[in-house]
Amino acid sequence: MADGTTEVAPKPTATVGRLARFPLRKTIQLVIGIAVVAGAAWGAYRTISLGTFTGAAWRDLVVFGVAQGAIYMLIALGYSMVYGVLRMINFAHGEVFMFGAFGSYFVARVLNDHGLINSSPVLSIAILMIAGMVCSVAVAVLLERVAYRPLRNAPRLVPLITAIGASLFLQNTARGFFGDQDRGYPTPDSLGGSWTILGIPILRSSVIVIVVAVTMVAALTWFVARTKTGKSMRAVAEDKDIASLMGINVDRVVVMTFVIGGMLAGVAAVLFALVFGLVGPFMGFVPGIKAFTAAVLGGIGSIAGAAIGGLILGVLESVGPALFLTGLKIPGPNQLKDVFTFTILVLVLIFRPGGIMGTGEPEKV
Amino acid sequence: MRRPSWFAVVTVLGALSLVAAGCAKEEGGGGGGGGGAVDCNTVEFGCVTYAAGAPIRVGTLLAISGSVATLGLDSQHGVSLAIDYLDGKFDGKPGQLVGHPVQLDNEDDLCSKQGGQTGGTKLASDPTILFVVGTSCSSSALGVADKLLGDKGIILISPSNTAAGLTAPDQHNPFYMRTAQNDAIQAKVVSDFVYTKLGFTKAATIHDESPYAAGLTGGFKTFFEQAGGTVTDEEAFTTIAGGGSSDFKPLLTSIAQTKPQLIYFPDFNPECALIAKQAADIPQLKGVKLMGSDGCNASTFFDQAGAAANGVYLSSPIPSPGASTSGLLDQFNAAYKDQFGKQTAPFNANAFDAFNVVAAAVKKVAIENSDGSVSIPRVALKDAVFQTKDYAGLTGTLTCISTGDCQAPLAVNIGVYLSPDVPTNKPGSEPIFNETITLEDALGSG
Amino acid sequence: MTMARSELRRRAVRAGLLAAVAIVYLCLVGMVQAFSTRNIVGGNLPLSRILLLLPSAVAASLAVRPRVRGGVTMELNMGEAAGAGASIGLIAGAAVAVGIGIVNLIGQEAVRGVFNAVTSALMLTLTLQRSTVVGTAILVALSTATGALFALAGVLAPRLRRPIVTGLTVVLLMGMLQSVVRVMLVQLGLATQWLYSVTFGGLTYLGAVASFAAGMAAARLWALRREAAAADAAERAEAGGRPRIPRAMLLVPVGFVLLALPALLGTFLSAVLGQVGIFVLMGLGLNIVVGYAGLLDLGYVAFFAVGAYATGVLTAAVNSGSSLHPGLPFLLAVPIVVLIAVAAGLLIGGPVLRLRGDYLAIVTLGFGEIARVLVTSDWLKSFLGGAQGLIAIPAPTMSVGGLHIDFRNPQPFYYLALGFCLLAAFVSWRLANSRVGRAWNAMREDEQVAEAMGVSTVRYKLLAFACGAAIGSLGGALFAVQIGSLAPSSFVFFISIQSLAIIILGGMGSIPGVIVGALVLVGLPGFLTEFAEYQPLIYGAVLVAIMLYRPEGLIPNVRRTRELHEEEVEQDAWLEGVPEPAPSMTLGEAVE
Amino acid sequence: MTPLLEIAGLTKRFGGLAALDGLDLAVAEGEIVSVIGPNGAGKTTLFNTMTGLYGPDQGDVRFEGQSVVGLKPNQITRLGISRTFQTVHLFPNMTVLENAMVGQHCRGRAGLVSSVLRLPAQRNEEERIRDRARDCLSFFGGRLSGYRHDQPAFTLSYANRRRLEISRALATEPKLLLLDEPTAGMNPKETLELTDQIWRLRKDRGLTILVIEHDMRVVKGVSDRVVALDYGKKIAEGTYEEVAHNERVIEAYLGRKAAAG
Repeated sequence: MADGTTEVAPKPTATVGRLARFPLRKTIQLVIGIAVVAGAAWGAYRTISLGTFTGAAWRDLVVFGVAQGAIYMLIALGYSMVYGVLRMINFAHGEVFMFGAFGSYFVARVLNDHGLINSSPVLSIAILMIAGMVCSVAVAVLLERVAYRPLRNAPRLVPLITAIGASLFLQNTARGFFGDQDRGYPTPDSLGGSWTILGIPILRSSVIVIVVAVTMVAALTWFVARTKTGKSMRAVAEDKDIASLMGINVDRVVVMTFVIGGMLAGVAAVLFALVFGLVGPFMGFVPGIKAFTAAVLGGIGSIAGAAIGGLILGVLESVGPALFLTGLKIPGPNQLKDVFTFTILVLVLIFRPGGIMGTGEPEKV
Repeated sequence: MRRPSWFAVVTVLGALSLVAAGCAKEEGGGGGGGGGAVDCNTVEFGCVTYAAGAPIRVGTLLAISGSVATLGLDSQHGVSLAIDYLDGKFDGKPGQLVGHPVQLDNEDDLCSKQGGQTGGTKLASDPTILFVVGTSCSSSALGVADKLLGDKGIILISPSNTAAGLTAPDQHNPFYMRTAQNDAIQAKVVSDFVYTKLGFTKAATIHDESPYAAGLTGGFKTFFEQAGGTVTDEEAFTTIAGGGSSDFKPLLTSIAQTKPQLIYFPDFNPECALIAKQAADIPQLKGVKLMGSDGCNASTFFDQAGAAANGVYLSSPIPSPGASTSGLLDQFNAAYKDQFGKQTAPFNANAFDAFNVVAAAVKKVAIENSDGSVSIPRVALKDAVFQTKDYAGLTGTLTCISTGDCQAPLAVNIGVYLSPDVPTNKPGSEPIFNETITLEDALGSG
Repeated sequence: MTMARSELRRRAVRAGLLAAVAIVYLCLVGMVQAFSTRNIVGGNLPLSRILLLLPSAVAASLAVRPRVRGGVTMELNMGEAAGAGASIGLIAGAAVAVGIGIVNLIGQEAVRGVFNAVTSALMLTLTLQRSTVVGTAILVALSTATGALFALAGVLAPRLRRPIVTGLTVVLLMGMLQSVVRVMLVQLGLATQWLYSVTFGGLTYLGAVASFAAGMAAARLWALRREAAAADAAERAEAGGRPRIPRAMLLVPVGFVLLALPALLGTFLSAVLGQVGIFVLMGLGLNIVVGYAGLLDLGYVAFFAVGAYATGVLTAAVNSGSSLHPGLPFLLAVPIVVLIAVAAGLLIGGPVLRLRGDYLAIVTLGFGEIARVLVTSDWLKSFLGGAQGLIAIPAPTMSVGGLHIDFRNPQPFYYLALGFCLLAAFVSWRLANSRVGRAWNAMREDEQVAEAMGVSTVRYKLLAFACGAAIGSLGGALFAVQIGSLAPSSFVFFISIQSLAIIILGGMGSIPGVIVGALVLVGLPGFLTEFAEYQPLIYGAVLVAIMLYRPEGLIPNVRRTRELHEEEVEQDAWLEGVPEPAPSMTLGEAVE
Repeated sequence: MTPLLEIAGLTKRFGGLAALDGLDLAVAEGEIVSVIGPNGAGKTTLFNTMTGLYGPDQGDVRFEGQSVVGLKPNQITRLGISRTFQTVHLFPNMTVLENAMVGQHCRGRAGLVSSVLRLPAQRNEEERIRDRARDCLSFFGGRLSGYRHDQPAFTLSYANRRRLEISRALATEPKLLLLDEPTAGMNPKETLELTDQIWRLRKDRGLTILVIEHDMRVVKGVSDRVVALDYGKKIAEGTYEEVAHNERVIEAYLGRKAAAG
């Protein structure tokens, strides 16, 4: 090789600027974090010193929040499981929830016509749960088969955008099918009123929601840890290719994941409908987004994370506006509760990018 | 074959348009005519001229799709019945106006600014549109459709806009008018009811971020505080369809801390029903009365709220009592049921009146030309509508005032519903309170 | 080679069933009935009937397309095609017939308790306004015939098929756009009665024939032009020269058409184009964030809101619902609006620098919601108008030689929007082909490696957010100008989705794609207002369909296409056995 | 004279595991140093820590006398340290030329405004970036030149991807080049070729090179000096012969194998 064919580029002697080492990003984020926390603390201090809220009121707010959070928790588990296995956000999970509610609604109407809802509430709730689960599972599996499976190896944005499209499509399909007016969901009269537990009066519907949600989380934890299907799910979550080399049928595991996510969504849908007495085509969107936020907040892919994220979100939405804003004399504090939802999300992700229960390690090169 | 393309396409298009132009000049055009006092060629905004036998074109700009379709379609049916009644009878066959059939061009206001803009532009761009009945939602009209159409001299008359701002003197567009009642009246009556009849001095309000609800709670606050009451808490929420939550318990608990005697929530369903239901679950709200408005007052409220609807006060503006004695209202209701089924919103009669008020004015100013065509000067038509006085409409005796409110003195009923199962307490039953006032009365005191 | 009979049967049944599902879906979702009043041609062909036959037609013509199996092309002859098409149409028609039967068996009321759209009006539409039995029979027969006809068309040679398809499409479009075209012709002072029927609203038979002929002629001319262009290109390739007409010259006629449009189209179409312009800006801005830098932003509506509200507040001269009304002139306000938007972009970008993909999506979605909540809130009511919004936003005006131009009027507004769009497109294009664009690209492909190669990801992410915010805020500013008053309900999540759908349909990273996407997704619904109700449904379907069948979009960006078909290209390359070039150095040199 | 690179007491822990444990290393200008060691010895962690991907827990990395600890990867690249990756990391959908042009990024200045306005300075710079990128690609002769410039990177063969990665690193105009297993996955012929090219990198371009390598023939062929790591510690240093016969090194390799077996 002849010399001089390649001209040796002059080597610039770059030097490190004075501010080069200044951790700009961390500083910005720290400042934001401190500002938000300080603002919240100041608001809380003012609210408490105003003293408009009684202790009973705070207690009630927390209980309402926990009940709402339990529903978020159930939906969030569906997001989390799919994410864990496929690394994709099933944006349409809220619609899976909505179809579950409609499925059970039509059954509930029949039961109500025969007076069963009030004469044997436990049996009818069980039937409704099954109906809700069947419907949600059917939609979830169909969704996976038609919209997601062909895209399993596509770049990550592709299935996410598909999921957003599917969400919009399903939502408006339900609107076309069932009309856009919300429909009243028949609820057993015995579900009204409250029980006193440990000296605290708690709405019966709230108690049922919390109990069912905790049971489902426990069952799911057991399922994933102990059963064969659960173990293969974890294997697929670790590495799809290796799992399939190990003789695991990846397609089957993915379908199972959607089935379980759908079942949880179906249960959540029936609980939601029983608590609020309404079903409608847009009912899935907001709980879906909130549950999705809860899942990310807790650490997506983790069962405990979804549970914790759901609870935090529920309580924050319930208590937050009253606690942080009343004292600052901000009008219409409850209007601003979504600001809390997403602010806490940003804060958590700044300091723990993997969510509360997630791992914060950067990806390895 | 080098470059046939562009030239050929352009040539073909040019030829086509020439053909079209050759066929032109059959309709539209100047119209020439214009006898009498008005010269169509010089008067501002000119005249609309319809050839002999050609239909008079009327636009509607109503919310005919989506979740608010019930509101817009209901008004559209009211307009259709008005056309039916042009011949003096409800027989399902359209009548004629000044010797011409009437053709409707139905546009959708989408209950939004964008819808008002698109639909308004479309109607404003059609020089053969005589006037427009619309919009359904105040936000579609305010500063959007009223201006777009007004700039072309086209009347926009609304059957269901209730926002006070539309006819506020500094915002009113000269070609805008409405037959729906101004929210100021309802807010005033509700305030009178709460303060005088119930004797309450502390109330809280909740609005749903819609201009309608925010207008009513704002108006209520003004009137109630003038009377000497206190608004203890003003809350708001995002509707479920708009991305809000179904859980109102935290919000209601917050309100309970300010110890109101009544909560006023002039919103829509399902939120009204949810608020009524969940308020029953809050122990600290025991004894606190609930009050909704005509937005809540629909059959869905009773379906969804169930037993929780018991004891909720609901206001409902109705046509003034004198109107129904003519028997026309009964005929109208029968025809509506016959042709379109159940009435889905309370504004069909207002739509009927809206069309008729303008139609009556058309009869006054239309110029019959010698060739059988008819010319209608736009400004004269507007002026004629504003001169409407004591017109016997379905909703009462209408008088138009200079800011565009063409309304009868309005009665607002306030009913309380003890149980959804008791038929006498269904909406439309005997009110426990009613007050009839005019807009001037309401505004004069406010 | 012809196809095995069993395979043909399988394919026909499959296509028929798919068509059946599509028809039943369209009926139940309410679309068929919603379009029953729009007559396309005469009084007997409303859009609803076309919609009923469309799935069979599409399924039939697609099912008979030649297929390549194992390197052998399998074609159908005319008879087979007609048979297959007829069975597809029959299956689809039979499905509707079964549906009608079920409804009659159970009772309409009961079915309507579940499916809202099953009304007596729908049943009448399905049975073609006749008695149940006769109507159903006619429908099935029509469906079968349609299937057969379109299957025949499917096996025609392309040079015959294309003009026919184009002609039919033109008739359909002219019929669907009846009110728009009519108004346009009236404004130009042209006659319309020969084209559109006064009684039915749709095309007259003469009009239909003329439209069909025009469509055929256009298709033929286009084909001729293509051939000429191909011949030209071949010639050029032989000569090795440059194109005879420089590309830049092509811009002249395009520019001329763009300038002439408002005068040709009239006010309403100009207004729709103005709206398209607003969304072209939104698309271009989001394209920088998503298409170039790969940061999925689901809260893009935030910048739209910032642009609109900032413009509204800054330009208002009287109390507009905001206590601030400085009354700045529009041109002075725009730079301030852009600066505010850039600040907002940095504010949103700052905290999310470390987040990737899905996490970024949810956080930005949250920011979009926060923007909506804040503009609606009673808290900021005195500045932003709260639920009542802002009103009385003045339109920018200009006086040229005594001529007073009000930019809220659709035609002047079109030029304003056009100017903004050209500016944004120019900036996007220049950025894409520069050091900045390369850095974004590298970052999108592999963030860590890009950083290791000297790209400051912090800086370029913030830059992407800032550029996206600036362009999006221009869209918002135009929106404020066009509408003249703002309501918070205009700033919802759907706007973000709309912008995303535009760049997905057009092709991520592609500037012409954004324009086409906006024309299709914003322009068409603007013309067809009764579609408004189904707009979200159609958007959803478009997003899914594009991602499944053509992820690179209609007008793809080259690099994106590679990304999405990486696997296939790799396989192709392997199949073709691309040879490695011989090493440039002999083995001897390399050995010590 | 201070060495070009000076590493003192470098420690990096992941959880309880020390991937680097008080490592000291100095590289003089113009040297080619190989880093060897069994899997998990901390070789790649060393590279990642040097290039700013990880912050060290203790110790210092000095380049040309100034510390690079706390700098971000892009800043370190600008100072003149560039690298390749153990598993190839190209920008697969960008063309070969574009890949190399990204390497030139840190030597340019054109920003938003000049890019949009396409000012003369920016045009010259673009021209320069293109020329230098071409020049770097031509280092491998015809393999990455000509029609290959416009091919997307993912169409390249495995060996060519490795070569492109080296070209891209060269395009950043480094003084110190870090090569992480450059011959992994190459056939013997290609390996030989690359060995020669590593020599040429120093000869033609005056680079200082730190290379992680498993193939002992390559290590023998290129190294002025060899450093052996185990458990994040330096266990031997010297010429190839010295290190290859060092008992601790042999034990480290064999011991692992025995344990694994």
